[in-house]
Amino acid sequence: MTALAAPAREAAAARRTRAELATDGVVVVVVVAVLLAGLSTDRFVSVANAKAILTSASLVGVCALGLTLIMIGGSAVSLAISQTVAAVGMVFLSAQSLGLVPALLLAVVVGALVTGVQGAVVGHAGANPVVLTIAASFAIAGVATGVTDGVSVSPSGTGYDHLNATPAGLPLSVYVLVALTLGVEWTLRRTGFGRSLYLVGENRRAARAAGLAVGRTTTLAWLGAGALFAVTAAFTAAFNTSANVNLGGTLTFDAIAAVLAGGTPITGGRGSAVRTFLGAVLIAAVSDILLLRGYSTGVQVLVKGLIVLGVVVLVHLRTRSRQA
Amino acid sequence: MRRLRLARPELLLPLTAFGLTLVVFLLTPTWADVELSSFDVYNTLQILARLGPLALALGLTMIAGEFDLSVVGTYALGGMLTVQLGQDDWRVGLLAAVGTGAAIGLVQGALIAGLRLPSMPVTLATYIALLGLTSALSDGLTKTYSNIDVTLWVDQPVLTVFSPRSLITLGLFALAALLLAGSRWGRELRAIGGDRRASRVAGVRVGRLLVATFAASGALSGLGGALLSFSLGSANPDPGVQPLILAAAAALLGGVSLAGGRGAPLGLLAGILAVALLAEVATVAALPSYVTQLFYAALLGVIVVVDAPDLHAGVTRLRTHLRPPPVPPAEETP
Amino acid sequence: GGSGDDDDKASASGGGGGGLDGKTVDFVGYGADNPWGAHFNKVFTDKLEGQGVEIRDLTTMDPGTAVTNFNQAISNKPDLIVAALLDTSSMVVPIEKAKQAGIPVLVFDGRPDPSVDGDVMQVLSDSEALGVAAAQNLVEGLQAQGKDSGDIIVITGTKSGFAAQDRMKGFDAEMAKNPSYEVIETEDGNWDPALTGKIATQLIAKHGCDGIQGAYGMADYQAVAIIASAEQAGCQVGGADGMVVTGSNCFKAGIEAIKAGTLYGTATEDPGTIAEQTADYIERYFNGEEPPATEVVKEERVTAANVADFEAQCSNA
Amino acid sequence: MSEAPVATRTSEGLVRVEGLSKSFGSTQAVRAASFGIARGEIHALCGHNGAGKSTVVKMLSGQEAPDDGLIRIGEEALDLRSRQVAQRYGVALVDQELSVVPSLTVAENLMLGDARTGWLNRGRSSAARFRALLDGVGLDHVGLRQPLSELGIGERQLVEVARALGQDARLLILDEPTATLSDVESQYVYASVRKVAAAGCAILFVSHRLGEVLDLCDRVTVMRDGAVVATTPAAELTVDTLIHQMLGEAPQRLAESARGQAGDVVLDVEGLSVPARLHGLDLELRSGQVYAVAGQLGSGASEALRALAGLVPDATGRVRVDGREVRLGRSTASVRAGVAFVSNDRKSEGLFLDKPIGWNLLATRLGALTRGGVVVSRRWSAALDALVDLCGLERRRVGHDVRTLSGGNQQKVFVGRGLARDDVRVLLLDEPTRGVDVGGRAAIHRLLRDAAEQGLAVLFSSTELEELQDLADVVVTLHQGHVVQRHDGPTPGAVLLREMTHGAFEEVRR
Ligand SMILES: Nc1ncnc2c1ncn2[C@@H]1O[C@H](COP(=O)(O)OP(=O)(O)OP(=O)(O)O)[C@@H](O)[C@H]1O
Ligand SMILES: Nc1ncnc2c1ncn2[C@@H]1O[C@H](COP(=O)(O)OP(=O)(O)OP(=O)(O)O)[C@@H](O)[C@H]1O
Ligand SMILES: [Mg+2]
Ligand SMILES: [Mg+2]
Repeated sequence: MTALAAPAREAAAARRTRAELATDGVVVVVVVAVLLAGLSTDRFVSVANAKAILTSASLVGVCALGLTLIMIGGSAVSLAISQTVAAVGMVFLSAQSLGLVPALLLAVVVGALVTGVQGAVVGHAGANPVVLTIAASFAIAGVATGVTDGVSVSPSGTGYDHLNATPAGLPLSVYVLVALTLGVEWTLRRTGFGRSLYLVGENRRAARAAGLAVGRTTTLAWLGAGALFAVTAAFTAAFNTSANVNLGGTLTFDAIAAVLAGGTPITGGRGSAVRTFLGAVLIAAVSDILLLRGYSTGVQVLVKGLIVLGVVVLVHLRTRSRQA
Repeated sequence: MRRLRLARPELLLPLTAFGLTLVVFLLTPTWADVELSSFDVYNTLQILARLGPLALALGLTMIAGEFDLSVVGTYALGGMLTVQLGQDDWRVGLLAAVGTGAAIGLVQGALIAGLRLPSMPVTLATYIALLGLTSALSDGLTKTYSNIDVTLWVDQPVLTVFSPRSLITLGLFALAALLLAGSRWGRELRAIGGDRRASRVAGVRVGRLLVATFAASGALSGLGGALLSFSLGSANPDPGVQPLILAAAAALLGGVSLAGGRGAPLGLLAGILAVALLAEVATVAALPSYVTQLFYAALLGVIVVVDAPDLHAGVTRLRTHLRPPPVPPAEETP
Repeated sequence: GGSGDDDDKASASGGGGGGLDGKTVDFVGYGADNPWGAHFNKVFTDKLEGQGVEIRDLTTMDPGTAVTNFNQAISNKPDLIVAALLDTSSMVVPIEKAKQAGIPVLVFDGRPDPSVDGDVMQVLSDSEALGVAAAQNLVEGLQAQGKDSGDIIVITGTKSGFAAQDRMKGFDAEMAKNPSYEVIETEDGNWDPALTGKIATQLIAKHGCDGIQGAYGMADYQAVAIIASAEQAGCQVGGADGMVVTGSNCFKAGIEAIKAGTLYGTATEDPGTIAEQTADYIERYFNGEEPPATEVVKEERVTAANVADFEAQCSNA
Repeated sequence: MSEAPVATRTSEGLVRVEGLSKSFGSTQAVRAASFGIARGEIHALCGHNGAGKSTVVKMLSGQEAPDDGLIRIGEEALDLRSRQVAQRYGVALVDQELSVVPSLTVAENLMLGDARTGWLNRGRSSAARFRALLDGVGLDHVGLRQPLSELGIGERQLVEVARALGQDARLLILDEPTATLSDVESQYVYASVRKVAAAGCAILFVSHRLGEVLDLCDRVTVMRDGAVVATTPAAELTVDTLIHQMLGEAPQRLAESARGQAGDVVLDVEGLSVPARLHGLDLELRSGQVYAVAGQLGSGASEALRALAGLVPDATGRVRVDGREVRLGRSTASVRAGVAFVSNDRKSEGLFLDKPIGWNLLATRLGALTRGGVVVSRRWSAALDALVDLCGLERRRVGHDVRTLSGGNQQKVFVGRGLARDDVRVLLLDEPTRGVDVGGRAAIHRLLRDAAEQGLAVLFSSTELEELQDLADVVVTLHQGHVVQRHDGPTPGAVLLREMTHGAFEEVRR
């Protein structure tokens, strides 16, 4: 009580610290730099290019939303995203004969289950998520290869093509990304599940002692993540019209990069869907600028890595300044 | 109260893993239609040489409570630099790989220690960036190393089962074991892995130690890449994630705890030998690659689940509920 | 087992008659996690095992593991090693070791490094012909639309492999014959459909629908990804005035696209055909027929005109 | 009250801090603090929670750089940039937070940061010295090669004390070294500290146990809100005057009349056991009264609370809340039955340090604040306002992260989490006022008393006699996992102490 009455605490509390201002400054400078680089790049500023950026952010973005749930819940990352997407993509295409909606539902259920099981092990048993998902990636790829003999799965119907629709000139996946971003953000902010997830992510032991359902919350987060991976899988499979174990490509690291570039710390307890969305768009925009300026894939990947590194450092400095 | 030293996980796990895989290896002829020969030992050691430096690099940082995902990036870059700069003189290539690796480790270590950043996101970002850099350096192409004498030399059989490459790798493990067991480095490495804040308060030079560990990790990965390039006579800009996964499996089998603070180089060696033996069994028995994949999945899955802290609680709870409550010892009742 | 101490056996021309029964083949092919490899392995293994050949499966998609496996194969002293070269240069030394150990080696699909060209038997797919076919498809398609000139984008397979390099060699040579058509972009799609789609989306945004008249996706699944990107960007594909897209090794998805009119054409290099021919080569070799050191699989250009003929052949992967 | 005349064993000042200041962001933790410690002097540093004691300690031990001011040891003004530099100048430290590494052995822990242990490991050369150190703090039953993780929390604390003692320091700083220790164990620490002081070392001793401060120390420096109020010879102080210096007012103890009337049975425990730690605890808790389980470290008192909270997987026994059986071993089951638990480890098993005060207070009652899984803002803010007032926290600060509070105020948030909840029937608290100042302690005691009167069963554990006597209506003493005695109503401290330290064995014999 005495401590709380200390006069020094009073005013300054709401003021921003110098470190916060500095990190904000850096962010502003970077955004301006990206904009300038974009403006000075031929054809960057065009409706078509904006559409292209959103399109290329959309599939990674939906995956990254799922990973955001996992990361906020304190289970670091899943390294099995690519393989999950590939396997679910196969399921989606081979279920086309049932019709689009049943196939989509089936895909979401399979994705949620495959990922949810891992989440249950992480949540209830406290297994290390990084190693567990490495194991899962091997298992999923192995089973998928074993079942299909490595042969690409072709669609058993044509319903999937609706996912390639472009209402008002924008691919459906962009609308889906925006809708899901808002949905996930709302869930995180407004529901009891969202708040428990932040608490579990920040301090698992404390959450358990406080009587929060740690295992259930974690499992739910992973189930949600799996469902979101499945949405990406359906769109990717529909886009490629065939699926094999390599369908997921580099999605795992792309999604991690997007979440981290959005400023969600890997240690959990913080983060938001909107930030992840922005992270995905930032990476897509920078890659786009580099591509338009004629840089090779290697340089694009290099810059992606540096962006992630920069954001990680900035976010950390900012959080620490808040703790001080 | 004192438990047997052997029963401690940093010894028990690697010894069990090595023992079991050795038995599996020796029993291969009974279930697969093959003969074992000294070449199989040679090949096992070649696999060890390929993964050993990575496992050691990863293991050291894991003991310190960090996780250096960038090892594979450094490995790729080291291999590429070796090939591109070492065409005329292998020493230049080797030096470039090891030096660059150490420098990358130094920078990462300084970032992580100086700003007290978690290592996972930093090394992940570095990993992505290094793969990009390697690919940019080579234009995305595999580069050939034309000094075939070096290629032949590093893999020539020595004493039937060894090669210079595997001997170098074994030497690295011996050196690390000596350093960690014989100096305060080992103790302090485990200390900062076990409780960073407490070590700092106790007066351990946490920052310096972390930077040195990451530098060592980088140098080892660079060296691993260089040795691989010498051996393959080429450098591939993207080695994939398989080396990382096997190195991580080796480190975990080697008794290193994911939570940090536990592990020793000789345990790591046993762990990597176990993984190499398994890989050799898969090769000798000609298992299809997806079966091998499933096998590694099962192995890692078992390790990580057995290591899972809350599972122990669950098992204890279950056991307690299945058992009738113990009668309090009569003689102690007041 | 050792590598270098059996030189006296080396000169024997391993096959030398005697038929296939009981012969051992160590097979260091592509892993089954690659669809092309999966189908190849199935056809190849079924055919030879049916005739009593014992095949040891050392397949993998990891170049480093491939070297280890190849060395293992040498120590197993089979009658023949059959290998695919994931990484051409890293296989040079192993091939030389096999030669010293007197074990014959057959390389399929992609060619070996020139330094060991004479030391192995080869059943190759004709990558240059595939590139030529792709260029012919584009030129033919554009001319059919009445366009005398046009801008073309290319998204390749992994640039570090000979397969992609050789295809580009053939493609560039053929395009050079028609200088009015210009290749304006060449990007590395890494044999990855998702990456290819992403790059295509950006390239289309960069140049606009009317800035690109033709596109080459090095494998059908890449060409299909380009088509999907173009359609999502609102560009017309195929038909009287749309973008002309070609692939160059046929997959089921490609055949479907040709039938749908969005893919102008492709070329064979389907795994089944090469597997058949490789197995056939081995039969002839073990039967002492001394086949030529290098055989090239005949590659066929596929367009809407002849797609029916290739539908079955191309629909296995 | 300016600085009192120095009355020390030697008059020479060895350590002096002059005008030391330190701010964290907008919080000024220490303002221009000055005091001196003589060679051979045991100097106490007292003050309410958040007064800035630990911050002074951190600056003296090289963990934080002062914003302003000087630190002199001997005649030199020092720049203590890091722990290593401070150690080189002879500053040894027992931190407020337990600072030993569980994954190392006892001997390895003693070696950490020890300048005399060189770069090379030379076998057993230091074994004899370490053995003597351990024996000196009463750890003669502990082996040097035993992993620290096998020791209890009090034993670990003693290992840390032994490490600091072994560094032959010029200045030895102990920041609440006895907070986790029982009175018996604390005696070892006092004896060791006296011995080191007698050898000429200057000692800075931080504690909230005012009795021990006055017994042990030569002079007392009191801080309030970051500033030094006074430095006074201990002989001139009584507990009351010391409290007056610290708070500027005398705290109210709960009056005898405030003792509660027993209501219905809320919690009924039969034969609660944990293998090797707790043997057959029977307990009946009624509403309106505050109960305590008392015992030294390792007595099983903590274990009993943790078992009731569902945090001990191998606990057995029969537990009923309001007559309904509770399954042990699962925290969610206990919570559902209406058990709330406040652990003794608020950092790692308590608070969400990087979340706002509001989130921390409401974390345990998310269910009541949501409808159909969606948080109802109105309920959220209403519940928050009520709690903040109840706990005596400032409304203005509810949005701030808990990390920014002092230890005592963090503890209030922690306790507050279990209060004013419809679904809670039993409140379990392990050392509810650990590290809390006198004022905060009285406030927390009042909260608990009120909770009991509202019909909750309140059970806490403590090792401190004063707290047991102040707060508990019923005290159950434990020794080595067995119940010794149940006391209803006021009990002499000497009786409690004897039972806690020696069990019932001797009594039976007598
Ligand atoms: N790292 C930090 N960041 C922000 N504020 C801090 C930090 N450390 C201490 N403070 C603040 O400085 C003030 C003094 O804290 P300090 O820990 O020195 O108090 P104390 O006297 O040791 O209290 P206690 O008796 O509770 O341990 C408190 O208000 C605390 O909230
Ligand atoms: N891991 C363990 N295995 C076996 N016995 C243990 C273990 N940990 C502690 N003990 C023993 O169990 C008994 C109870 O230990 P514990 O420290 O939990 O008591 P406590 O409830 O915390 O006591 P206090 O009330 O003083 O806090 C002690 O005798 C201790 O030595
Ligand atoms: Mg303090
Ligand atoms: Mg206790």
